[in-house]
Amino acid sequence: MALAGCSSGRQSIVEPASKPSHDIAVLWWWMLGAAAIVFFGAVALLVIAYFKRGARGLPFFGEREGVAEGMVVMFGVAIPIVALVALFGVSNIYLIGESSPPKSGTTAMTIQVIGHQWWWEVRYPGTGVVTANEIHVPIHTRVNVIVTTDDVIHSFWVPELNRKIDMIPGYRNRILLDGSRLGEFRGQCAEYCGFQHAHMSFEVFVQRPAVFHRWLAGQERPPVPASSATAQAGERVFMTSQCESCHTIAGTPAQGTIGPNLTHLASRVGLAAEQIPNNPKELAAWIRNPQAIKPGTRMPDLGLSSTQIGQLVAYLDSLR
Amino acid sequence: MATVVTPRGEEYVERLERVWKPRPGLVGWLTTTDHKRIGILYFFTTLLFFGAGGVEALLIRTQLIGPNGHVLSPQAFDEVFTMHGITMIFLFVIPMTTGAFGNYLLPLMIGARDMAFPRMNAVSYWIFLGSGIFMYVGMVTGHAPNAGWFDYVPLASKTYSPSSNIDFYGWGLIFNGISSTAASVNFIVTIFKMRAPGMSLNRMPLFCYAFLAAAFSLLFALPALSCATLFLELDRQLGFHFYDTAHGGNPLLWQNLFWIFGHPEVYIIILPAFGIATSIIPTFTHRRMVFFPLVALSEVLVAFLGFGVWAHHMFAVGFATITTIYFAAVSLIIVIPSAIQLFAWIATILTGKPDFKTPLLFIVGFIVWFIMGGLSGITLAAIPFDQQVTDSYYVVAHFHMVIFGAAVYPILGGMHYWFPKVTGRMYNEAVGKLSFWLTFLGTLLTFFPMHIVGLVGMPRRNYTYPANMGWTGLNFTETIGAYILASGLVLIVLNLFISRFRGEPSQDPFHGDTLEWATTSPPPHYNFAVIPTVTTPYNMYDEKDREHDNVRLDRGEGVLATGHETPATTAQDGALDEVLEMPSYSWWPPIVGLLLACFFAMLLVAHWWIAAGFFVLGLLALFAWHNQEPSDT
Amino acid sequence: MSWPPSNLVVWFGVLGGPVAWAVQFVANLYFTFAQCGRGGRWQLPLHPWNIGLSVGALAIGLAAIAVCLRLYRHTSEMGPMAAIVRRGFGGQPPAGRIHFLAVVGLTVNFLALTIVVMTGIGAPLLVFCQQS
Amino acid sequence: MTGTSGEPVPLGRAAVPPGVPPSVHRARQRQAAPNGIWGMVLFLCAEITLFGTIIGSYYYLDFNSVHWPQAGIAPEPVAQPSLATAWLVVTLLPIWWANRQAHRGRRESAIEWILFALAVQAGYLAFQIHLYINDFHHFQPQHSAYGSIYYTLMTLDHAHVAFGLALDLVLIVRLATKGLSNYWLIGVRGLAIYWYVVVAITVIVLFVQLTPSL
Repeated sequence: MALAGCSSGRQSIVEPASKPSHDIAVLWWWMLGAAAIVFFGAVALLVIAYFKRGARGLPFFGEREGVAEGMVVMFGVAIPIVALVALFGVSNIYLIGESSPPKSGTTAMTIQVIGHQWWWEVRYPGTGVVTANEIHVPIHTRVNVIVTTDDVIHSFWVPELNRKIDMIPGYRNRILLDGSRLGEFRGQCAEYCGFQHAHMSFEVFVQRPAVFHRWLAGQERPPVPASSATAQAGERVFMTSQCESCHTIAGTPAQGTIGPNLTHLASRVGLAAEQIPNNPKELAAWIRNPQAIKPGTRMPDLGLSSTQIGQLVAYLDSLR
Repeated sequence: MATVVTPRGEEYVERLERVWKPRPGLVGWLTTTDHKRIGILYFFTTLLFFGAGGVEALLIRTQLIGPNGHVLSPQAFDEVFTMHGITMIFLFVIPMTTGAFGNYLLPLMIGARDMAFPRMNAVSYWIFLGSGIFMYVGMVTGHAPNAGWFDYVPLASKTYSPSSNIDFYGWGLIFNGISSTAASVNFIVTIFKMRAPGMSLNRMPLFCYAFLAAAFSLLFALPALSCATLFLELDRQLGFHFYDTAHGGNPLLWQNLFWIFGHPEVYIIILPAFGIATSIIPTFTHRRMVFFPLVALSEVLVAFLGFGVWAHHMFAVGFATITTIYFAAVSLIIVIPSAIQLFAWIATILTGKPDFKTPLLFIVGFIVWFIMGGLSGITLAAIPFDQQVTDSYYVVAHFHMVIFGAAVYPILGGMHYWFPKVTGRMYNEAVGKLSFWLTFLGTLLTFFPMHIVGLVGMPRRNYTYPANMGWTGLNFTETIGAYILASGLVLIVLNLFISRFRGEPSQDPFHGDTLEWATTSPPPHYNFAVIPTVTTPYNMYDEKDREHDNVRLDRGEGVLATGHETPATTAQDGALDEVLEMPSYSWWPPIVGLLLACFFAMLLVAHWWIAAGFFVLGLLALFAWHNQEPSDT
Repeated sequence: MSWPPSNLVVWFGVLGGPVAWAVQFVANLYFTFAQCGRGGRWQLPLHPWNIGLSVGALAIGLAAIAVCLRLYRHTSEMGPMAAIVRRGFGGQPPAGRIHFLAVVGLTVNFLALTIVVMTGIGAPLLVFCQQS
Repeated sequence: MTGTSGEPVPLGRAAVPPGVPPSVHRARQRQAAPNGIWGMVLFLCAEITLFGTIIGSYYYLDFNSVHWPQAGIAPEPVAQPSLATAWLVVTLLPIWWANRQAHRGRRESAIEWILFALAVQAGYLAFQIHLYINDFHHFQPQHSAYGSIYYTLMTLDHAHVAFGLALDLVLIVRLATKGLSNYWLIGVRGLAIYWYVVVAITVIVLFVQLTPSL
C-alpha cells in the first residue's frame, strides 16, 4: 500500500538483494494481497450494515437464520482453512528450506560473527582476518555465517540479504548469506540487548570477487608501521594508556580482546558499531568522551589531553 | 427491565436489605466481600495503572518523535518501555477485564448474589493492589525493571543486571500471579456452580464463556511464569544455574517457559474483550448472536489452542525446523475460531437492526482493528516471514492492533454500555461518539505506520534511531497519533466522570439481553430480590421468565432471605442443588494481602528468615480466616 | 445408543480430538527436543514415530466425530429440537445441552484433526534436526 | 422453578432425618460436587501444572546438556527414595478411610485416622529430609544446572507434603472443636483430594529424580 512510497529505507525487507530475501518478499506481497481482500471485504460488510441499519435481515436473502449461519461457516471456517493450509505448505514446508542455513560443507566460505554489547566481531576462519562491524562477501557466493555471542542474546539481521537469526549463549546458530546484488547493506541487532541496543549495527558489503579478495588480502597483512612522528607518538600513547588492554593491533604488543580489533581501523566506514562515521574528527570526539556519544559503552573516558588524542587519532588513522 | 415490587414483595425486599446491609464507611470497603464493591475497587485501581502506563507510552513516543531524541536517557527509556508492558498487561488489561468487569458483571449475569468464594475474591484484589504498588516502588526508587517485560536472560541475569531492578520484576510477577490464580479459580467455580437455576451450559451467556476460557487459561498459564521467575530469582539471589550456560543451564529455558505463559496470556487479554463484544452486539442490533454454539466454542477453543503456539515468539532462536512447524500449524489453525467469531459478529450486525451508539461504535472499531491485527498475525505464522520481521516494529504494530485495538476497545465500549448499570445514570452520547472518533483516529495514526516502519527495518526497543533510515516521517506520525489517542481516552474518562454526577437518571436504557438488566441500576447489595430462573440463552428476551420472577417474589419463592444466601446449581445442566450461606465481610483478606506484601518485600531484599516469618504469619492468618465459617458472619 | 448418553461419551465427543492433538503435540515435541538437543539423548526413528502418533490421534479424533454425529442426529430427531435450534440452541437440558455440545464437538474435532494432518504430513517432509 | 427432569425443586432447606448430622445429610442430597471441592481441584490443577513445568524444565536442561548429571555428581541411589515414596503411598488408605468415616458422620473415627496418617506422613517427611541433607553433603544447587533443578524440585515436593501435614493438623483441630460442620466436612473431602494429588506428584517426582540412575 503506502509501502511503495517508502523505498528510501536502507534496511528494508521489500528490497531484497538475495534469493531468500526475495522469496520472503514475494510471500509478503501475496499475503498482503490476500489480507487486503479479507480486510476490505469485511469492512464492506460493516458499511452495508450501516446503510441498511433500519431493517432486519439481509438484502436479497431476507431474514433466514441459515443464511447468516452459512456466512459464518463459509467465511469463518471453509475459506480460511483452505487458505491457511495453503500458506502452511508454501511457507512452512517449502519456503522454510529456501531460507534455511546451508547444509554443512556445501558453501565456499564460512564467516564467524560474534555479538558483543554493543558491537560485532567478524572473523574469517582460515585467514586470521578479524574485523569489526563490517562483513565483506563476494557476490553470488553462498556464505555460511556462524553466529555466536560473547555475552547476552543478540540477533543478526540484514533484511535485504536474509531473515534474522538469534545469537544465543551456548549455541552455534548459522545463517546463509548469498548476495545477488552489489552494494552496501545495513544490518542491525534485532534482539534487545541492553542500553545501546539501538546503536548496534553493521554493514555488509557485497562485492565483486576480485574486490573482495583484494580486501581480504589487505586485511590479512599486518598494518604498515607508523611513519610520521605524530603517529609514532600516538602509538606510544596507545600502548601506555590502557588502550592496548582492550584492543588488538596485529604486529604490536596490543592483544586485548575486550574491544574490537583495530588492526585495520582506518579501512572501516564507521565507528562504535556504525553509530558515527569513521573520520579523524569523529574518532577524536569518540576517544575524548565515549559515554557522551554512546552512554553505557564499555569504552572508558581515559582522560587524555588534546595533544595525546591528536596523536592517537593520527596513529589510528594510519592503520589502513 | 427493573423488577416491579408489589406490597407483599416489599416485605421480602426489606428483609433482604436488612440482611445484606454493608458495614459503613471505610471499614465497609476494607472488609467488603461484595463482588460489586470489589469490582469497583479493581476498576479505579486499574484505571490509575492505565494512566501510568499511558504516560509511559507517551514518553516512549515523545522520545521517538524524531531521530536522535534526547527526552529520555537510554536507561530511562529501557525502564519506561519495560514498565509500559508490565503495567498494561499485568496491572491494567487483566485486572480490568477479569477483576473489574468480570467481578462486577459475572454474578449479575448468571443470576447469583456473589462469587463462589467472596473472601478469596477480596484477597485477590488486595494481593493485586500490593503487587502493583510493589512494582511501582521499584520505579519510584529508580529501580524499575529494565530488561523488557519478556525479560530475557542472560541480560536479566545478575551478571548483566546487577542491581535490584529485575528482582522487582521477578518477585512482583510471582506476587501478582497469586492474585490472578485465586481470581481464576473463583471465576471458574462461579461460572460452573453459581448459575441461576435452568441456566444449562447451552443457555450460558457468551460473556461467561469468554471469561471461563480466560480463567482457565490464566490458571494453567501462570504456573509457567511463576516457575520461570522463581528460577530467575534463584539464579540471581542464590547463585543457582538454571539459565547459566557455563554450568549446564540454558537461556532458552527462560524463553520457553516465559512464552508458554506469554502466549496464552495474549488470549487471556483478548478473550474477555470477545465476551464484552458478544454482550454489546446483540443488545444494539436487537437480535441474538448468529450461531451461538460456534461462538461459544470459539472462545474456549482459542484458549485451548493458545497453549500450543508459544514457540512462534521464538522462531528466530534456531530451533530445529521440525519443532517450529508444530507450532506454526497451531498458530495458523487458531485463526479459525477467531474467524468464526469475527464473522458471527459481522453477520449479527449485518442481519440485525444495528443502532450505532457509542458502545457499538467501539465494538465496530474493535472489529476493524481485530481484523487488521489478526491478518498480520497470520503472516507471523509463516515462519520465514516471521523470522524476517520478528522483533521489528511490524510486530509492535501487530500486537498493539490486537491488544489496544481489539482488547481495549471493548473495554471502552463496555465502560459506556454498563455505565448506566453501575451508576444508574446515562453518559453523554454526543461526547461519547466524539471520543470514539478521536480514539479511532489516534489508533490508526499511532499503530498503522508501525507496520511500514517495521517492514523498512526498524527494530523494536530502540531508544533512538538515525536520521537517514526512512523512519523519521512515520515515527513522527505515530507520535502525533499517540497524543490524539490520549486525548480521546481522557475525553472518555471525563465524559464518564461528569456523567456520574450530572447524567440523566437511567435504569435500562439499552434493553440488554442478559440478566444484569433484570435488577435495578445500580443493583442492590443482594443483586436480585428473587433468584431468577432461565429458559434460553438470551435471558432478558424471555419476558415470560421475568414476569414469572415477579410472581415468585410475590409468593416469596426463591427470595432466600434468612441469611446471606444464594443457590448453587449443577455444573452442566444448572439444576438447583443447594442453598449456600455466603460470608458477608472479613478483615482477613486485607491482612493476608499485607502479610504477603511484607513477605515479598523481604524476599526482594534477601532477608530470608524475616520472609519466612511473614510466610508463617500468612499461614496463621489463613487459619484464622477459616476459623470464621460463612454461616458465622 | 442409550438415552441419555453418559457424560463420558458426550465429553469424549467434544474433547476426543483436541486431547488427541495435545498428546500428539507434546509427544512430538518431547521426541524432537530429546533428539535435536545438544545432549542428543535419543536416536529414535522420528519420522515413523511422527506418522504413528498422527495416525493414532487421527483415529481418536474420527471416533469423536462419529460420536458427535450420532449425538447430533439423535438430538435433532427429538421432536421439538428443531424449534429449539431456531431459538438459538438453548433447548431444555439435557437434550438441549447435548445437541449444543454435539455441534461444538463436530467443529472442534474437525479443527484439531486439521492440525494433526498438517503436522503429520508436513513434518516427515522436513529434515530432522535441521536448524531453522 | 424446574430442575433437570422438569419436576419442581423447592428452594429452601430440606428437613434433616433424625440421627444424621445436617452436614452429612446435605452432602448426601447434593447432586454435584460442592464449591469447596471445585476450588480445591482447580488449585491442584495449578499445582500440577507448576510441577509439570518444573519437570519439563528438568528434561529440557537434560536434553540440552552433554553430560547429565553434570560432571562430579553421582546418580541417586534407587532404593531409599523408592521405599520412602511407597511408604507415602500407603498413607492414602487412612486418609481415604477418614474421609469415608466423616461422611458417615463418625467424627471421632475420622479424627483418629487423620491423626494416624499425620504421624506416618511426618515420618516420611523426616526420612526424606534426612536423604535431602545427605544429598546436600554430596553436591549443592550452586554446583550446576542439575543441582539447581534437582534441589528446586525436591524442595517444592517436600514443601507440598509439609503443607499437607499442616492441613492434616488444621482438620484435626477443627473437627475436634467445631465438629462436622458443613464447612469442615467439605474440608475433609478436600484434604483427601489434596493427598491423592500430592502422592501422585511425589511418585512422578521420584521417577524424575531417578532418571539418571535408570
